[in-house]
Amino acid sequence: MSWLIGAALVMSALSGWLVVISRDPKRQVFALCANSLVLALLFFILQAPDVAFSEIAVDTVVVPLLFLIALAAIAINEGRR
Amino acid sequence: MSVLAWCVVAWLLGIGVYGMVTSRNYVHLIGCLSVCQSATYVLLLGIGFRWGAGPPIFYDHPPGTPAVDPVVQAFVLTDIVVSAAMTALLLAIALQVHKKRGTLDTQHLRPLRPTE
Amino acid sequence: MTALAVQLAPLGVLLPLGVAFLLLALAHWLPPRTADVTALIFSLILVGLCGWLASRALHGPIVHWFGAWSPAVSGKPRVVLGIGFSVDPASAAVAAFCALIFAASFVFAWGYFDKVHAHFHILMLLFLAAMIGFCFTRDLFNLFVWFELMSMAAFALTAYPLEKSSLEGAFNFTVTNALGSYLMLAGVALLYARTGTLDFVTMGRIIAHGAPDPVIAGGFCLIAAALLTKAAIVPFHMWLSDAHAVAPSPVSVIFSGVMVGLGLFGLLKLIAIVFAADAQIMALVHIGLLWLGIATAIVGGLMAWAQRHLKRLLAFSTISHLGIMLLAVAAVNSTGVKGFLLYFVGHGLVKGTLFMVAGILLARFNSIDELELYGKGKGVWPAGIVMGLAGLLLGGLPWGILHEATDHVHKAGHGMAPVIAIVVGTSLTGAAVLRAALRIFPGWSGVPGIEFVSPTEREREQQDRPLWLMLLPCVVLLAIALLPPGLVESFTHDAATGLISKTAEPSGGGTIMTAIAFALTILIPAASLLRQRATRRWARVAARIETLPFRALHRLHSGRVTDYIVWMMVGLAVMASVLRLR
Amino acid sequence: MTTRWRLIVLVPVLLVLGTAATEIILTLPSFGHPLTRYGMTVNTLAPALRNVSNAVTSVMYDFRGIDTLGEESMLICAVTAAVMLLRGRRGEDGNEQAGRVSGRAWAERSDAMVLMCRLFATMLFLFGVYVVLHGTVTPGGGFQGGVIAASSFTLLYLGGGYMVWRRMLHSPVLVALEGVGGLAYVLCAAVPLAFGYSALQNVLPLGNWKDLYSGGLMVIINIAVGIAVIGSFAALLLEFMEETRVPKGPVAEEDT
Repeated sequence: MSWLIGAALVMSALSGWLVVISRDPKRQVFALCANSLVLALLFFILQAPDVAFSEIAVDTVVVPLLFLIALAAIAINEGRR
Repeated sequence: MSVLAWCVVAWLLGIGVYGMVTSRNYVHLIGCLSVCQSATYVLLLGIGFRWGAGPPIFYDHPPGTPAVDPVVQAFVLTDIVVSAAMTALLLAIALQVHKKRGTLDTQHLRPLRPTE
Repeated sequence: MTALAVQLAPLGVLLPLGVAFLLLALAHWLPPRTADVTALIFSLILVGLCGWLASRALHGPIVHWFGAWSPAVSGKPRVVLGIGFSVDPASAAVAAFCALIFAASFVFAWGYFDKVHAHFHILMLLFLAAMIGFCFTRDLFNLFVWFELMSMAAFALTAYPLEKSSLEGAFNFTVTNALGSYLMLAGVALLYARTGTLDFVTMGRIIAHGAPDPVIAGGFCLIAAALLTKAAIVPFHMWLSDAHAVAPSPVSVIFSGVMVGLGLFGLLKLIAIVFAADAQIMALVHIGLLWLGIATAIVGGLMAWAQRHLKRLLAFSTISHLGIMLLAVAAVNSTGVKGFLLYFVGHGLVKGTLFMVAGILLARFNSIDELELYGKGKGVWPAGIVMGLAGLLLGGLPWGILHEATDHVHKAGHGMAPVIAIVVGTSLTGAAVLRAALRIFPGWSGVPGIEFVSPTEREREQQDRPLWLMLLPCVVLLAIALLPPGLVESFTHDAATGLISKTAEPSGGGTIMTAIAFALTILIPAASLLRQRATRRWARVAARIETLPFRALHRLHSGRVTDYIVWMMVGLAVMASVLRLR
Repeated sequence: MTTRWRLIVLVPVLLVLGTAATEIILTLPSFGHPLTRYGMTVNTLAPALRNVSNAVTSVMYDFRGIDTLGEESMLICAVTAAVMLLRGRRGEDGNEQAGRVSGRAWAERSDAMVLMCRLFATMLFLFGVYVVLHGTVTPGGGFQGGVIAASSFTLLYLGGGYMVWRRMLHSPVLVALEGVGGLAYVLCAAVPLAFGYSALQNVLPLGNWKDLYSGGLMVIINIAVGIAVIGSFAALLLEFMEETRVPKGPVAEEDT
C-alpha cells in the first residue's frame, strides 16, 4: 500500500512538472489531462472516491474541454485578423 | 515516506509559481495556476489520510470501521469546483484580451499602456 | 430580543444571496429597472439589519450555529461540528457600512448598466453577501469561502467594461488574488492539521495552550499573505492600481471604499481572536506587519503623487491609506482597533466620494486624465467643491471621522517611523487629489512634473445620466464623513474593546503631526502649481534628481502579471525571514 | 522586468521559502497519522446523527452546509461572469457561421456517429442524474452528477452539430435553472429560520439507512445543487462553444 501511495505521489509531482514545461498551450492541455488523471488515481488511493469522482468529471473532462475551445477560438481569431 | 507527501506539495507549489513567472502566454499561465491549486488538493487529502483506514463512506463496511477524514474531502470538493470556475473565468478573460489586443504574450500585455 | 437577533443574523447572507438568485432566475423576463430598484431596496434593508445587529451585539456577541450544530452537540471538548456566525459590534458595524456603500453605489450606477440582463446587480449582490459573511463567520474555512466569493465577484466586475485595459487589469487581479487564495487554503490546511478544528475561538484556545510551532506560524504567514494581497500591502499591492483604475467607477467605489479594507479587518479579527496568545506570531505582527505598513504608506503616497490618470491616482492613494490602517492593526491594542474602525469608515466614505467624482468626470468629458481635463470642469463646479473638500479630508483636515481616526492611529503608539509614514502618506495623497482638483476645476496650472510620463488611456462610460443623480450619493457620503465623530465615540469604544481588551500606553498623541501633515497637503500642490519650466542648468538637474525615485517606482509597477507574482513571493519570503530572525 | 531578471529575484526568494517549508514539513504531523479530531468525530457521529452512509455528503450538505452554499454561489458567480464576458456585444443570440482554422480538413458526420452520440448523450445524462440522486448513499452527489449530466450535452454537439445543439439548449432556461437551484438552497436555509429553528437545521424525517431518501433536508439540497450545477456548466459550455462561431459576411471591425 505504502509503495502505491509513494508512486502516485511521485507521478503527480512529475505530471505537474510536465504541465509547467509544456510551453505550447496546445500540448499543455494534454499534460493537464494527464496530470488530473494521475491526481484522480492518487485520490482513489488516498481513500477519497468522492473527490476522485469529481476530479475526473471536472478536471479531466470539462476543464480541458474549455481549454481546447478557448484555443480553437483563439486560432480562429488569429485567422481572421 | 512520511515527508514525501509534503515534499510533493511544496514541489507543486514551487513549480507552479516558477511556471507562472516564466510564462510567456496567458493560457499557459492559467495551466500553471491550476498546478498550484493541485498542491492544495494533495496537502488537504494528505492531512486527512490515515494508514489502514477506509473511505468515509459506510456502504460496504459498517459505521465504526476506521475511515479517513471526511472534512478535508469536502474541502477538496469545494476547491475543485472553485478552481474550475476560476479557470473558466480566466479563459474567458484571456479570450477577450486576445480579441482586443491580438496577442497573449505576458511580456507585452500591460494595462493602461499602449501595446509595444 | 436577543433570540430574535440570533434568528436574524444569518439573513445578512441569505437575503442578498436569495435576491441575487431570484434575479438570475428571472433575468431574461424582468422589465427594465426592476433590478436597480430591487438591489437598492435590499441593500438599504441590509444596512438596517446589520446596524440593528450591531446595536444588539453591544450586550455580548450574537452567535448563530448553522444547522443547530453548536459545540455542545459533539459531546467532546474542543470539537465543533458545525459553522457559526458570531456577530460582535465591530463586525456588524463594518457589515452595515459595506451595505451603505453598496446602496450609494447602486444610486450612482443608476442607468449605467442597461445592456445586459441585470448581471451587474446579481454580481454586486453576491459580492455584498460575501462581504457580510466574511464579517460574521467564526469558521476559518468558511472565511475562505466568503473571501473567494468576494474575489470572484470582484474579478468579474473589473472586467465588465470589456475594454483592453480593464481586461488586462482584471487578468492581473484574478491571477494574483487566485494565487493568494490558494496560499490561504494551504494555510487553513496547515492550521487544521495542527489544531484539528476550524472554529476561531476553539482554535485560539488550542494555540494559546501549545508551544511555538512552525506549522502554526507558517499557516498564519500563508493566510496573512492572502489577506494582505487583498488589502494591497507592499509588496503584494501591484494588482490594485491596475484593477481599480480600469474597473467601472461604481465598482471602484466598492473596491476602494470597502473591499480592500475588509482584507485588513479579517486579518485584525484573526490576530485578535486566534493568534493573540502566540508570541512568535505577535512578534511578526509587531515588527513585520508594522514595517510593511510603513513601506505601503510611503510607496502609495509617492506613486499617487506621480499619476495623471485620476482613477489610478486614487488607487495609489488607497494603497497608501491601507498602509496606515495596517499600522493600526499592527499595534494590536484597543486604541489601534478603534483607529482602524474609524479609519475604515472615514476612508471608505471619502474614497467612495472621490471615485464617484471621477465617474462624473468620465461620464461628462470622456476622459479621466488630469492634464487632458485641464480647466474643463468649470461647468460641473459642485463636483469640484466635493472633490476639493474630499482631498482636504484625505490630507488631514482637522475635522470629521478620518481626522479622529488618524489621531487614534497616532495614539496607538509605536515610535517615530510610523508617525513619519502617516504624515508622508496623508499629505502626499491629499496633495495629489488637490492638485488634480485645482487643475481640472478652476484650471490652475504649473508645468507638469513626473505625472506627465505616467501611464494613461482614454476611457468611456455611459453618458446620459443626470448630474444630480450622480452627485447625490457623493454629497451624502461626504456629509456623513463630516459628522462629528463624538456621535459614535462610545460605540467604537465598546466595539474595539470587544475585540481586544488591551489598551495602549498613553502617549503624546499626534496633534502636531496632523497639523504638519495638513500644512504639507496645502503646500505641496501650491508649490507644484506654481512651478515654471526648468530653463537654468541647475534647475534642470534638480528636476531630474526629483523625478529619479518616481521613475524607479514607475518601472517597478510594470503592469506585467509575471512580475507581480515575483513580488508576492518576495513578500512571503520577507515574512518568513522576520519569523526566522526574531 | 525580463524573464531573466524575474528568475534572478525569484531564485533566492524560493530558497528562503524552501528552508521555511522544510521546517514546516519536518514538524507537520507525520503522513498517515492525522491529529484532526473534527473529522474523526464526524466519522463516528454522522452515521447515527444523520442516517446517511456517505460521511462526505453529510459534511457538505449538513454539518458545513453554509460552506457549500457559498461554494455554489461562487460557481454561479463565475459562470454569470464568464457568460457576461463572452457575450460582450454579441448578445444572447448565436452567430450564423462556423469559424474555420485555415488549412484544416473538415469531414461530414456519418449517420452511425450521430446515432451513437445521441444514445450516449442520453445515457450519460441519466448516469449524471443517477449520481446526483445517490449522493447521500454512495460516492457522488450534486456537484459530480451535475457536471456529468452537463457534459453529456457536448455529445449532442458532437453528433448533431451546431443547429441541433442550439435548438435543444436555450441559454435563458439554463440560467434560470442556475437561479432556481441556488434559490432552492437559500430557501432550505431560510425556511427553518421562520419556524424558530436554526438556519439549515434538518427538521425533515431522516429516512432509512442506505435508502435514496436518507438524510432529510440533505436530499433536497443535493438535488438543488445538482440542478444549479447542470444549469451553470451547460451555460458555460454553450457560451464557450459560441466563441468558435463567427458572424456571417466580411470581417467585423474590432476596435484595436
